[in-house]
Amino acid sequence: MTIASPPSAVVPTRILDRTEVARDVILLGVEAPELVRKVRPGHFAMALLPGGQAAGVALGIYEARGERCSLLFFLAGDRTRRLGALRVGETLNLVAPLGNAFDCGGTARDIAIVAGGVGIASVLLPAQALIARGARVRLFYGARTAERLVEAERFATEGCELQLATDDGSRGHRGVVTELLARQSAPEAILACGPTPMLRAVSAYAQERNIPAQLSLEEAFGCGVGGCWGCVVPILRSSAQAPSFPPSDADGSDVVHARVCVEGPVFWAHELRW
Amino acid sequence: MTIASPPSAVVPTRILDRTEVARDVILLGVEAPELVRKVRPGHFAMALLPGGQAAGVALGIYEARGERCSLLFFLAGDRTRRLGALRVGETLNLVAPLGNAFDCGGTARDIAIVAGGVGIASVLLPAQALIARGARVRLFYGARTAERLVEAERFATEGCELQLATDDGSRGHRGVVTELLARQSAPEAILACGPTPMLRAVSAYAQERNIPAQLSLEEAFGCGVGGCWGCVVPILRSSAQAPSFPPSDADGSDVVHARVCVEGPVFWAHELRW
Amino acid sequence: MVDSTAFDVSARIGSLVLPFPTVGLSGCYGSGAEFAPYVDLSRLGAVVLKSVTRRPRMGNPTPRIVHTPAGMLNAIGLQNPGIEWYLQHDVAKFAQTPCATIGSVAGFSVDDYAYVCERLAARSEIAAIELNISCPNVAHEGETFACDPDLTARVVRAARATTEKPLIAKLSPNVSDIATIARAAVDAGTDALAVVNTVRGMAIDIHQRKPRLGNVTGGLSGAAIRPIALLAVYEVARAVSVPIIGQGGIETASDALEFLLAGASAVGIGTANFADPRAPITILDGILAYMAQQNVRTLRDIVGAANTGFANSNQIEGDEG
Amino acid sequence: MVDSTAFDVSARIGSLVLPFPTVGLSGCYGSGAEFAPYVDLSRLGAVVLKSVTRRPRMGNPTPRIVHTPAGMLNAIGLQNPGIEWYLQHDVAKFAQTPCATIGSVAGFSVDDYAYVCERLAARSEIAAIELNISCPNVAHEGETFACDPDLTARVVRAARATTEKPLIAKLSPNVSDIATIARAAVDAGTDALAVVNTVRGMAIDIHQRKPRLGNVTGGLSGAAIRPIALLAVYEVARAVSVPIIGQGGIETASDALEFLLAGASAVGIGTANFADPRAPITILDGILAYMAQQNVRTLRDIVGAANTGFANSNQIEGDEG
Ligand SMILES: Cc1cc2nc3c(=O)[nH]c(=O)nc-3n(C[C@H](O)[C@H](O)[C@H](O)COP(=O)(O)OP(=O)(O)OC[C@H]3O[C@@H](n4cnc5c(N)ncnc54)[C@H](O)[C@@H]3O)c2cc1C
Ligand SMILES: Cc1cc2nc3c(=O)[nH]c(=O)nc-3n(C[C@H](O)[C@H](O)[C@H](O)COP(=O)(O)OP(=O)(O)OC[C@H]3O[C@@H](n4cnc5c(N)ncnc54)[C@H](O)[C@@H]3O)c2cc1C
Ligand SMILES: Cc1cc2nc3c(=O)[nH]c(=O)nc-3n(C[C@H](O)[C@H](O)[C@H](O)COP(=O)(O)O)c2cc1C
Ligand SMILES: Cc1cc2nc3c(=O)[nH]c(=O)nc-3n(C[C@H](O)[C@H](O)[C@H](O)COP(=O)(O)O)c2cc1C
Ligand code: FES
Ligand code: FES
Repeated sequence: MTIASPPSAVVPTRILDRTEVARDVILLGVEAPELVRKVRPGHFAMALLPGGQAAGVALGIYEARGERCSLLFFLAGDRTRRLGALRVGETLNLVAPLGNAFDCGGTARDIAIVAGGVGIASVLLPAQALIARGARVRLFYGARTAERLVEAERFATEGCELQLATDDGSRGHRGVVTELLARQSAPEAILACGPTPMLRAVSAYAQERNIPAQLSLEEAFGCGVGGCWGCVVPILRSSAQAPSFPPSDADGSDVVHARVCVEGPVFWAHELRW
Repeated sequence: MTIASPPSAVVPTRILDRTEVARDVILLGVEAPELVRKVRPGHFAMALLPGGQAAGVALGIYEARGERCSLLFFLAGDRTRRLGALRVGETLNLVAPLGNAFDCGGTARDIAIVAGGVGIASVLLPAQALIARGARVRLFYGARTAERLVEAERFATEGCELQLATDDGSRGHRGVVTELLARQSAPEAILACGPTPMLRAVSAYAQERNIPAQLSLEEAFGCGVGGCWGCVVPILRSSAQAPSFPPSDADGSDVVHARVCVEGPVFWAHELRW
Repeated sequence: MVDSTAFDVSARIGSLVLPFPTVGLSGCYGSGAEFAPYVDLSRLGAVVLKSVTRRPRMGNPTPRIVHTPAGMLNAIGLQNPGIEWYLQHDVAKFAQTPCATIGSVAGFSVDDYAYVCERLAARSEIAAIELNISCPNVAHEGETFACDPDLTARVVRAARATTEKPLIAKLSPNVSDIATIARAAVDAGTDALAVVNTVRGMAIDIHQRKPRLGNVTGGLSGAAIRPIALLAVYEVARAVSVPIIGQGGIETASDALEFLLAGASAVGIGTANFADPRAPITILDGILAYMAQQNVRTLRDIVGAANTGFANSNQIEGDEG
Repeated sequence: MVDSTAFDVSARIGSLVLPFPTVGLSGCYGSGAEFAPYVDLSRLGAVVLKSVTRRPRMGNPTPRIVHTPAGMLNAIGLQNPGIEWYLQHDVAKFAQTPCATIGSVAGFSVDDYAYVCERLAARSEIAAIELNISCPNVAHEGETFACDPDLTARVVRAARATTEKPLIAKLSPNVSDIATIARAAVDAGTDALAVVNTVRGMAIDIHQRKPRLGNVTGGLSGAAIRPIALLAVYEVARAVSVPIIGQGGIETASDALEFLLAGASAVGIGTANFADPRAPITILDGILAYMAQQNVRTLRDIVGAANTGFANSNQIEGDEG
């Protein structure tokens, strides 16, 4: 999170491949060589809809290698459905890279990545970076059902140890993924991305044990570039991510609303005040 | 126009073929065997948009043979663009057949069909019917440019004599198609479909010469099935197409507003009061 | 599809009980018969008929319809044959409609409303009367009845005096404080409220440099106005306790449920019929599926369930920005 | 692309001349700098800054944004550091912005507006002041300033007394008669009008059975409201003769031209930046292309060209149905 985003741009990309990796989950590969060079693990893109009339969609950058970046997304509503209707050969404009990145440096050698649902899309690049520098990476990955545990094998191929959980027990542990985390040996550091309740549980686990944890947050976005203040999260005023924030209105409170799209999406768990 | 529409239905069709016959002009073939049996020359369909959130689009039924109907349309605005994005194999729901049809019977043997722009989509079926009963059919067809004179050859193949006009003179007569009509021997009957100014000119021409003329009108539609009164045209109260119309509010006026989608789209020129 | 007999989806509008909560809307649904080829009308709660006025009206010049992003503008101009012709030629046919037919009355003076309402309500084919008060009062500089609490009250009182049949006052969204208008209508004796009519709007043809509607201005309907209509229902439901027919951009069961949860007892479907004439049935089936999934047996039990007050004190500090 | 030097597309807002008619809107465009990677800000007429209040505000709880058909709801709650911090830490940076920066002032009393306006207008980095009057008046049962002609006039008069800089009063569409509010603002001394702010609305989560916005209600923006905003501009342009910054759902050059033809001198682009941050430039280029094609050399010549009066006498007979 000390790693600031390099200047972003509107990047016109050509769709190279499109796979429905599970029902209502689309993997879209796009040609974007310049973006590959700029992107760091944890960055996201605003995917602009062809035809406009709706805000762009915030999506983690899933893969980035050679000429190709990819996006992995769930058909959640109208806008993701419109993105999902794109075909190979068509153009997709991305505003990218955006946000701060996970800090994948340091000396921790035993790292847990915790992912829930669509959060999986933001943790492949950090997993690759950590493995590349020789760390042991355990992926704690939870979803509603086995079918929704998309791309789990991909993470195994990359060298992650898989710890899976499903709400219905159709694969791995039956229950939430943080239960699985709590049962095992504590990692030296945590990276997490997923729904807010999961992130809160990860945060509590990490802070009880004094484990540094980086959380990539999700909020409803307007602009995605810092212009609308639609995407905020309460954090400690004195934190590194709110370097020049004004005093808040609540008397004596040291909590401020920082933007997930600019000050985040990656935050240190101990600096959040949510 | 004495030919009433057989009961229409919501017809789910599968797209068989899709051709961009000219820039921004799409020909969409759909599988609809029942519809082929019901459709009469001049009928139209309301094409429902996948995903909704906008009214269906009124489109003439261009071809109808065997298992296949087709629609020929211009990408005019948002809704036609959404229809144009459909692919082979996808489903398109049509509310059809709708409206009254051209009267292609009678004894007239020399018939002029006048078409302008998208109007061409509604006159292939009548041309075929007239030729099948042995009439000579001259197609007077006007468009902005040569490129926009779509499907002209198709009409020649069907046995029509072509009389073409373009605004810029890039093909055929330079000027409007009704100039061409006025220059030639008068037909015994006229069928016409196209923009309102063209239809007015056809109407004037026909009435001066006492030639029976059937005009298929275009209006902005809401429902397409008679429920909203969005699509009206002023006609003579006593006309056959307004059999049980109430008196109008203008004192002594015998003009009433009839619905293009139900009382039309085909009207006798001499009954219109526009 | 869910077995509908296991669920009570009825809605009460004054003394009128609708077996289903879905209503075809005035001006969008003809007399219902126009849509009979596509939907089983007996699975609708009611059809609200096109508004009728004292005298015949030719309505506005065309274009009367303009399509806009996620919606449309209309300016029909209340084309209708006038109440006399209507009573003589049209009303008897409504006896055949396999669901309740609700009359809609429009006017340009308080007296207009009372006159047409009395004549129409006298007919047995008409189950209830809706007052379309989004019309200008010619005696009052053309001020719209529905934009003024006092004018609204006067129309409702005058109509109320003519009939015991259920009365539905149809409110306009073109106001700053719809709750005040709703209270005025209820105090004046309406049995129910229709919330809301179209939002005023226009479109311009940039090539011809003139308004695209023959009438210049029109009413915006469809999904575009759904958030506006939903808030209107939410606010009216907090202000009064008569049944509300929520409407404005409802296209899917999920949309309909938003209105029911906001406090509507029934939902109206207008423009969505133009996108798909099967909409009222798809919506009903979707409501039943939701009830089955959420284990709700009686639709009334969830009416207003999301209307539990404003979340925090910031409410007073405005909505925008 | 058209050679822009051959065309005069400037717009005058009081004494301020904008070289281009396109403006980044308050609350949507940060300080402009956020969009500098995507657009050449020197080709914008101005940026209207996020509204600032007397005291710091944390704003509303999340979610603050909900996407709706062809639009979005927002309920930011005017998060801002308060005027003191703003003057000390933020304003100096605006000197770097390669286009005019217009301050935006919000408040909850007439005195708030006067105080903040005076302090902000004193700064040379601020070219003009917009008054965001879509806020509730705490001394008046929370009535929105912009929904009442008298409250509007009082805010404008108080602000006017503090500065000679161009004043822009920003009107709300949540009224029955926007022309009356516009007249009140002009009579009280505003130099220009911003027409319009967001339309009030809400959305409900049917699974959680609660409002989707943290603040319950929010402001609807985007293409969905364009027909509503366009009519507001049309009506205001008929009522007053000060310049209008038209806004509400403008996404393309064609949309912008509709507003100019309706009577706006300049156009604001808010939500469209979220769909494509290049929007202001695409729109400007499209306006230039239209001028070239239509042989219009001076944009002012077509301002209001489609606003030539109501087409027919039916106008008085209402818009809906
Ligand atoms: C930094 C960041 C990175 C992200 N990365 C990814 C990613 O890599 N992959 C991914 O799939 N997503 C990702 N997301 C989430 C993604 O941006 C959202 O899911 C997306 O905005 C959905 O847009 P939509 O228009 O399709 O759905 P929306 O219409 O905006 O709906 C979003 C959610 O609201 C719910 N909803 C919609 N309508 C209603 C209603 N009427 N009532 C109740 N609930 C409703 C939907 O079910 C859905 O859960 C990311 C978000 C952020 C902030
Ligand atoms: C009975 C009948 C049969 C028809 N048959 C056919 C057919 O076979 N083929 C066919 O192609 N069409 C046909 N039409 C016409 C077709 O229905 C319309 O073109 C269609 O509704 C266009 O829908 P749209 O949403 O794509 O365009 P819309 O957005 O509705 O636009 C329609 C027209 O308005 C113009 N327009 C849109 N926005 C603006 C704006 N902001 N300012 C100025 N002008 C604007 C467009 O340029 C276009 O000319 C038929 C119409 C009728 C009534
Ligand atoms: C996220 C968001 C925040 C806004 N904040 C403000 C604000 O602080 N002050 C203000 O006057 N208007 C604010 N607005 C209103 C816009 O400036 C603009 O008037 C409105 O959104 C209509 O234009 P549009 O449809 O182009 O966005 C905001 C709008 C949005 C979408
Ligand atoms: C074409 C059209 C005609 C309408 N005519 C009437 C009318 O005569 N009387 C009336 O009360 N409302 C009329 N309305 C308003 C609708 O009944 C309804 O309240 C409004 O359109 C909102 O619902 P919707 O978005 O589902 O269409 C009309 C609406 C449309 C689109
Ligand atoms: S989404 Fe606009 S500031 Fe973050
Ligand atoms: S389009 Fe609705 S009546 Fe013709």
